[in-house]
Amino acid sequence: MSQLTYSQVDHDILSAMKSPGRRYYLLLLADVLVLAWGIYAWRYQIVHGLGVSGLTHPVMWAIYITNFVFWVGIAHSGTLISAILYLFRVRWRAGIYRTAEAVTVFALFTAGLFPIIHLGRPWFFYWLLPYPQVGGLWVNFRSPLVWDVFAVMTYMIISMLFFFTGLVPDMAVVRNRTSGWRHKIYAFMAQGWQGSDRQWRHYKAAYLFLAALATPLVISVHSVVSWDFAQTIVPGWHSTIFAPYFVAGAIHSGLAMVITLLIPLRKVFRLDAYLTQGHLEYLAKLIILTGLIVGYSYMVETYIAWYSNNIPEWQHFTYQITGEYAVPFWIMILFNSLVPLLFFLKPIRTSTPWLFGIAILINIGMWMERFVIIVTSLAHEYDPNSWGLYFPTWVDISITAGSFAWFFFWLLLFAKFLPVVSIVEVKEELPPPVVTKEGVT
Amino acid sequence: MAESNSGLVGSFPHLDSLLHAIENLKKTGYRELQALSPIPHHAIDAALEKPTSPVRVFTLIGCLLGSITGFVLTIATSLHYPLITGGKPIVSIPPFLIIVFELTILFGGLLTLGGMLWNARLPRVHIVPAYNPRFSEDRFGLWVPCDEKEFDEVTRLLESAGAEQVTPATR
Amino acid sequence: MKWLAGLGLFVLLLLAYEVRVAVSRKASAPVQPIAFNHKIHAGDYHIACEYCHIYARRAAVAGIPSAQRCMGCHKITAAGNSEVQKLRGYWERKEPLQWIRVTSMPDYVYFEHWPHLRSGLTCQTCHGAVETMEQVRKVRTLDMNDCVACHRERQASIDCVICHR
Amino acid sequence: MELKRRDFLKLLGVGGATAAISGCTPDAPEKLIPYLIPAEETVPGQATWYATVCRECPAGCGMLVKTMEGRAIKVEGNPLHPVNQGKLCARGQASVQGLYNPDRITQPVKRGTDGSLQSISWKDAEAVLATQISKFKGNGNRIAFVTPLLTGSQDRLVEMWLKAVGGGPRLRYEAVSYESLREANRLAFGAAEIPYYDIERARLIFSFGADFLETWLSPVEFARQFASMRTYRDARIARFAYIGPRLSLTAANSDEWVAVQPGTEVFLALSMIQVILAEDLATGLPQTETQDLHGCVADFTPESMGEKCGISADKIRVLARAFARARPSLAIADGKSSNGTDTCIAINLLNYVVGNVGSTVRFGSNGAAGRVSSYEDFLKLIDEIERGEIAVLLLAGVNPLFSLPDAKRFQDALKKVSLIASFSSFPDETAAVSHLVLPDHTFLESWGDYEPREGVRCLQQPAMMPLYNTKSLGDVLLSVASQVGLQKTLPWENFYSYLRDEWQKIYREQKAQEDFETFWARALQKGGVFQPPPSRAVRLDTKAIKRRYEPPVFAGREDDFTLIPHPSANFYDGRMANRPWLQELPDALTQIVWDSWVDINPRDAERLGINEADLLVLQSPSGRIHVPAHVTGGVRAGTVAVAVGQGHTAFGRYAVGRGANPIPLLQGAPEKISGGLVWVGTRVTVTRSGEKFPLATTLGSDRPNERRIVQTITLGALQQQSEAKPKPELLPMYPEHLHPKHRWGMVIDLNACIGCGACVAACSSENNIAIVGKDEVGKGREMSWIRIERFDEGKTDRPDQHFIPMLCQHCDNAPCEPVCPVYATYHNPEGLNVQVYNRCVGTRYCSNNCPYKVRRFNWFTAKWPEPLNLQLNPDVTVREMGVMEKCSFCVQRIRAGELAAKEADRQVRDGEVVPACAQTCPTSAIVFGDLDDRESEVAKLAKDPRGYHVLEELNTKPAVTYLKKIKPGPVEG
Repeated sequence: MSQLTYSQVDHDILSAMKSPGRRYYLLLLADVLVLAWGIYAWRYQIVHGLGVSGLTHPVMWAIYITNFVFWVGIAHSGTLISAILYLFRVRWRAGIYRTAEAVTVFALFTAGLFPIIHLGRPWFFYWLLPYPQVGGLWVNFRSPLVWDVFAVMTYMIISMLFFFTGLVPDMAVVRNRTSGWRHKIYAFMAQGWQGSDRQWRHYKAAYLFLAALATPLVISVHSVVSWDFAQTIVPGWHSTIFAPYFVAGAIHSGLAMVITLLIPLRKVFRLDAYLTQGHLEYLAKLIILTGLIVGYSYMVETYIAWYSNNIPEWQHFTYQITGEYAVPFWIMILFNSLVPLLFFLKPIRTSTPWLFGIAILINIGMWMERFVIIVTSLAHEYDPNSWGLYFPTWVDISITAGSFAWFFFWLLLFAKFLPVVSIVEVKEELPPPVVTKEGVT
Repeated sequence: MAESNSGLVGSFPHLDSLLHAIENLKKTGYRELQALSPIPHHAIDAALEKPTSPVRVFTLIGCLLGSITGFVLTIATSLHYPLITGGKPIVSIPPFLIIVFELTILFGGLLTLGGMLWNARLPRVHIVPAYNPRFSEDRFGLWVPCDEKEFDEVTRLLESAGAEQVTPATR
Repeated sequence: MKWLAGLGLFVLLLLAYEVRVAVSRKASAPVQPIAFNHKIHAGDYHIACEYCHIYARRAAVAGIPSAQRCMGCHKITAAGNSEVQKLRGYWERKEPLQWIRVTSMPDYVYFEHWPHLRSGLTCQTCHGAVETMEQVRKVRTLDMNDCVACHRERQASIDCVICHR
Repeated sequence: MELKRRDFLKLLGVGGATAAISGCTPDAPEKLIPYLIPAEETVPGQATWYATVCRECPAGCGMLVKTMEGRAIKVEGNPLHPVNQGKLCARGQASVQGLYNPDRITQPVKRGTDGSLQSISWKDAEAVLATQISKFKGNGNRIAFVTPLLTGSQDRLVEMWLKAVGGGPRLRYEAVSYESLREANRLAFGAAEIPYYDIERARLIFSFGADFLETWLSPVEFARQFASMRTYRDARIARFAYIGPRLSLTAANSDEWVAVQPGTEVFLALSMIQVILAEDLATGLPQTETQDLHGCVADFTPESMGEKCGISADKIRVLARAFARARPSLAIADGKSSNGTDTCIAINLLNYVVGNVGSTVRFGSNGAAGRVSSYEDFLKLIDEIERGEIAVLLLAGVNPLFSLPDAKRFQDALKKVSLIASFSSFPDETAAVSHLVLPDHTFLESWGDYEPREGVRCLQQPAMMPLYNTKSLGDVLLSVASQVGLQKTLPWENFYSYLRDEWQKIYREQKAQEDFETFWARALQKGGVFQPPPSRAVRLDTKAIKRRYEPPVFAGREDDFTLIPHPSANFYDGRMANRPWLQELPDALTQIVWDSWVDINPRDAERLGINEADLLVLQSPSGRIHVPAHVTGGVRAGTVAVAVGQGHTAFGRYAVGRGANPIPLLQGAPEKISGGLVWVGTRVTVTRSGEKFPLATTLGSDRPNERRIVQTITLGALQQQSEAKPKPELLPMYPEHLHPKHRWGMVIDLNACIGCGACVAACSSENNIAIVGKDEVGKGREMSWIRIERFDEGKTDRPDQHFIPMLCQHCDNAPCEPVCPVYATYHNPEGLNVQVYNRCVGTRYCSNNCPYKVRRFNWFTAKWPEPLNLQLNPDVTVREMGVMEKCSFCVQRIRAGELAAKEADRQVRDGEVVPACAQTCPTSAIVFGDLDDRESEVAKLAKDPRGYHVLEELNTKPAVTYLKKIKPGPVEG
């Protein structure tokens, strides 16, 4: 990036925010239509009852919770890249962290809906919040679902803090380049930023500490989510490895999602200079790591199921690999732990089509992983007499589709209204302009 | 600190010339300097010899507050309406620790932000006239508070350091 | 910032809602089909509550007196009174009276009068000094806060299943 | 109590009556509507009980009806009644759904000339009948009267009336009847009656196709006796073998199922007798008789008979010796094949030679079932109708158009009748062809009496005001009689006064000290007048024994399948098919609901390429039906079985168009000797229709999968371990929590449980369990709080069925509780696992974490079509859409018991609080009580050496202890 100048950076990145063309609007329209359909399906479910979904006894949780876990997982990579890599002073992070963080925030918007969608009486969802309720009864702090409420809420708030804080100096840049109502908006978001040394000093401090807080948080959130399952006695759920297993899986899927989004982004907005092939390669390498961890977790699960000599556990495992849901299971094994190993080959991890394709597969695989964990375990629990199967109905599917539309709705707005690459941090990576040869140290 | 309202703003295309200017001005006894830059740079902080930010204290307080709230909330509410679930004790610390942890992070984050806003005097409604939009792009600014009779000297110092333009401005 | 405001707003709405419920539980005195005056009956003439609300001491519900019981006295007593005329009208038409409920519990609360009376509470504890009311009104919210507070105070059970089945 | 039902219901605010739980939003002002005139015996919110007798089948069980604010909401067995001693079967429990059936005929209707039905007033309806009667009065038996089995006053009234109007013939029609049994008794012992079978005393029972735990004669009584016979006393347990081609629920409860060729039971019995006599094991027979008998059974050697029946000769010997040695033993048969009477005679002989007659088989009690008119008589009636001799046909609560094999012929014949009057309460097939329908009350609304056997006179009193504009049969007959000028002979102005006069007689013969009114009041309270069954000695008529014992004959092609139609445990002869509870009560052996199916042996299925739920065509010489296949080893190869009861073309929304009725397949000729219907005498061709027919079942897998949900113990092992060996004490995970007042708990004896499902029906009735219908059950969304699980430990062709009632275990360490985010479920101080519906937000997390899978979720808002909603129990919340529900140990009853105790300021007595399931369990397999009370029965039983907890290894510490099922193994000689 050394050939770039500060003003060049401004120009390149801001040009992505020029008023959009027809293709963009068509895309947005299509997205909104799907979203509307999803909302209709949800309304239908609220009016007629959860019975319209495929949920049943004994499979009381299915793809709503799958989606919840999936989206929370997606969120994780954002924080990983923006916070953890920041603490490690990883220089290549500058180009991609803004997008990754946006993904985090929007993924959480989406994830946050599902616990409400899957409630039998969604109009009482606020009973899960800690506030003094009539009768002096509070929430049950021993329930993993309450841990979820706290973890996800905290995670959402902190990520947004982090996201908007990171935006402020960039907003100042945009503010100075725009006029009219746009100027007003960006001026508001810039919060009167003027880049004085004092502002910078406190800003950097705050940013550092937010990163330091976000790092343990992100680990905790998916651990808590995993405990929704691990804390139960359900064969296939009750497992000590779940926390690390889920965190790795989360980052695995998150990275895949980031790649899936970055590739079109840099193409459309011509940001090759900022989101280089190198960046994607780094991500691919990370995916190798997480893929290996996930694969290892699968193996441990299997081993424990056998070694524990616990009949329900073992029967559950054999059911997984042979039963009605064997296809999702094998998809999950293949896409999550085997396919990513292709990234060991440099030609593959450096070719955009391969990257894109494999990233998509991992997304599918990770969704299937959650589906398999949730549904197969519930379908074959302790009492053979009440074993049962789950098949999604149009409602489940519409709502799921709607949730994706909801996520991309926000993402589309983000791509147009905010700088998809952090201007300031890119500049920071450039050598500052100097007269003297030796520069400034 | 009693800041006088009149002063000069020098605009530098290069970082090192800004740093020279700061050096020279400090030598001649101008201490109340303020740099305006598109990026943060440790060299600037070093030159201006500003103390480290107190935001960390806010973070610490926030975290402590969070943990205390967590403990009080979980334990007090459980005791208020004691209901046995799953044979577990009414006050079961291990699960409560999760709440404590999350609240620690949450409050920590919120106060960190608060600390930043407070110390950086943000959000502010109007921007100082001294501010030049290019300071957000590729120019480094240095604001020197001084009264008319000092203008010439300051201007000379700035330009000698390499300021491409020097304009009078009020804060 | 924005979202903070949003969250705050939401919490406010919640509390507002809870308050609204509490308030609406404390309904004002409704107008009854017959302006029955408790002050005269229970107050001036000292007729015991359970003379008319006959089931209070032995059943879940206190019971609203049957038209027959009213007529028991009012065949003669105050027969001229306009309200009593109304009553007679109902009685002769064999048309059941339709009183407006003043004190009510949600459907999912199983309140039983008699255990409360046996444990030494008076009607007034919950219904207020009805013998002084010309028109009966609700004096307590009788929401869960109210019930639980009293139960705690008297070391009565606060086990959920006592009221919710 | 001259009060309209309306006034009854004009109730002062009965808080929570049929309350639906809702959010805490304040509602529009409610109205409080007091009585105009208060009803003496009702205190709002408190139940009033009326004793009556169950009339859903001829068994005549005593019944107590719980009414609240004038609505009958629940029925329970009458503890004082000698037949059922406080217990009821699922069908009895469902009688309230007959009363509140949404499809009842609400008033008299007349069929116009165009065939359309017009509602008319009672006056007109009776006028129509009266004119016809007076028209044909007296001129030679032009008026035929068909009633179900009536006894006592009702029966006499019908007789008198018919005689008065000079009518006839009169039939007591029951689809399920016992002609062969009665006839065999007449031939063998000169006693044409149904004797009293003392199952309780028998040490060994052979049932030759008699399903006495489901439908045979008096199932509730027999179930109770069976359980007490099977109890493990002084290291012994009585044995039971079932002989017949089909594994019925009764057979599933046997030690051994001997699957003989259909219709060959007679030869098995005879060869057993041969063995007994040959080996000189007979008891109490005069020498001459022995030789005599031996002479006539000499050539029925086990060898020759063995392969006729399809079992080995040794087996026969073993059975014979066992039967002779176990004293007393008991053999029973239902004789439903073409040689039914022969079979029953052989059984009589078998009982006779080992001296059971007079001990476990006692004559003299003259069971009511013996008074049923024979199937042949009905055929005679049809002939008369066809000959145009019958002008007026009165049908009271019978449905021959459903239960006759050749219903078509009957229906055609009916065209010759000028007036067909039906007294049916429901729009059944027969009512659909009647010219005039005069709807009768259901038995819960009307006066009457019933005498299941001599000495047991039950009074039937109305538990509530008639729901609709109906009128009891007796009243109609009397008023018609007066209209046709018979006041002299039938002077009573209504049935009630007639009934009292009749009971005056009983009063006199009782020679009681008290006056009649007191006697009457006591009879009403107790539910009747009960005396021990009289016993009469009988002598064997040896002539009768010297006879040719016919082999069974079958209509249809030789190589076809023998059809075994059998009355269903849920629907009896089909009269119960309009009760949603019974439709949704899973069949005990298949867990199939809302349908009928055909049982076919795996080997046959394989041969014909038939898979589960293939829609099959059953073709017999006389008819064909389409019915889905259920592949099971529960039928002998070469036979197929279909339950009777479904396949109605009219009978209300719950019955119409469900499943198929096998009766039309029967060839319909009466049995030669007894004139009874030959049930097992038709062969059918089985072919695949090519379609699939989805059957809804509540069953996931009936394979134990090593989960050891049901645990059994062999007799040997049980004899070894005298008392429970102390369980290794696990280190407590958490500090023990105490139960200051009570610790409610339950013990379920799997050795007593016969899997009948009465508990399930009772629970539905008590706890307002919603009915969800076939499709939802198919998805696994049934709502029942207690279910009978069936595990099959046998090989596929030799099932070994075990039953276990599964309900909320109210665990001390309940996994469902800590996962609930809002405390909607928790462990209360009395050991209950409480579910607070109005707090539940519906995360369904608790259900996921419940290893017993006993939590049920309200996927939709439940609906109760009018007037079924009147049955709802006001003491139990009606759950809203989106909340979880489950067994509460009938917490409403616990609360009532505790408050009662508190009022009397004493402790709750053991047995004072009884949940609905335990209350009705015919075998008393379920015992409930306070585990903390050392003296309580439940506490004692919980320490039984057979005791175990389901999924103990999960350390959930359930409050429900199961007692292992005892497996004595096959019958030994």
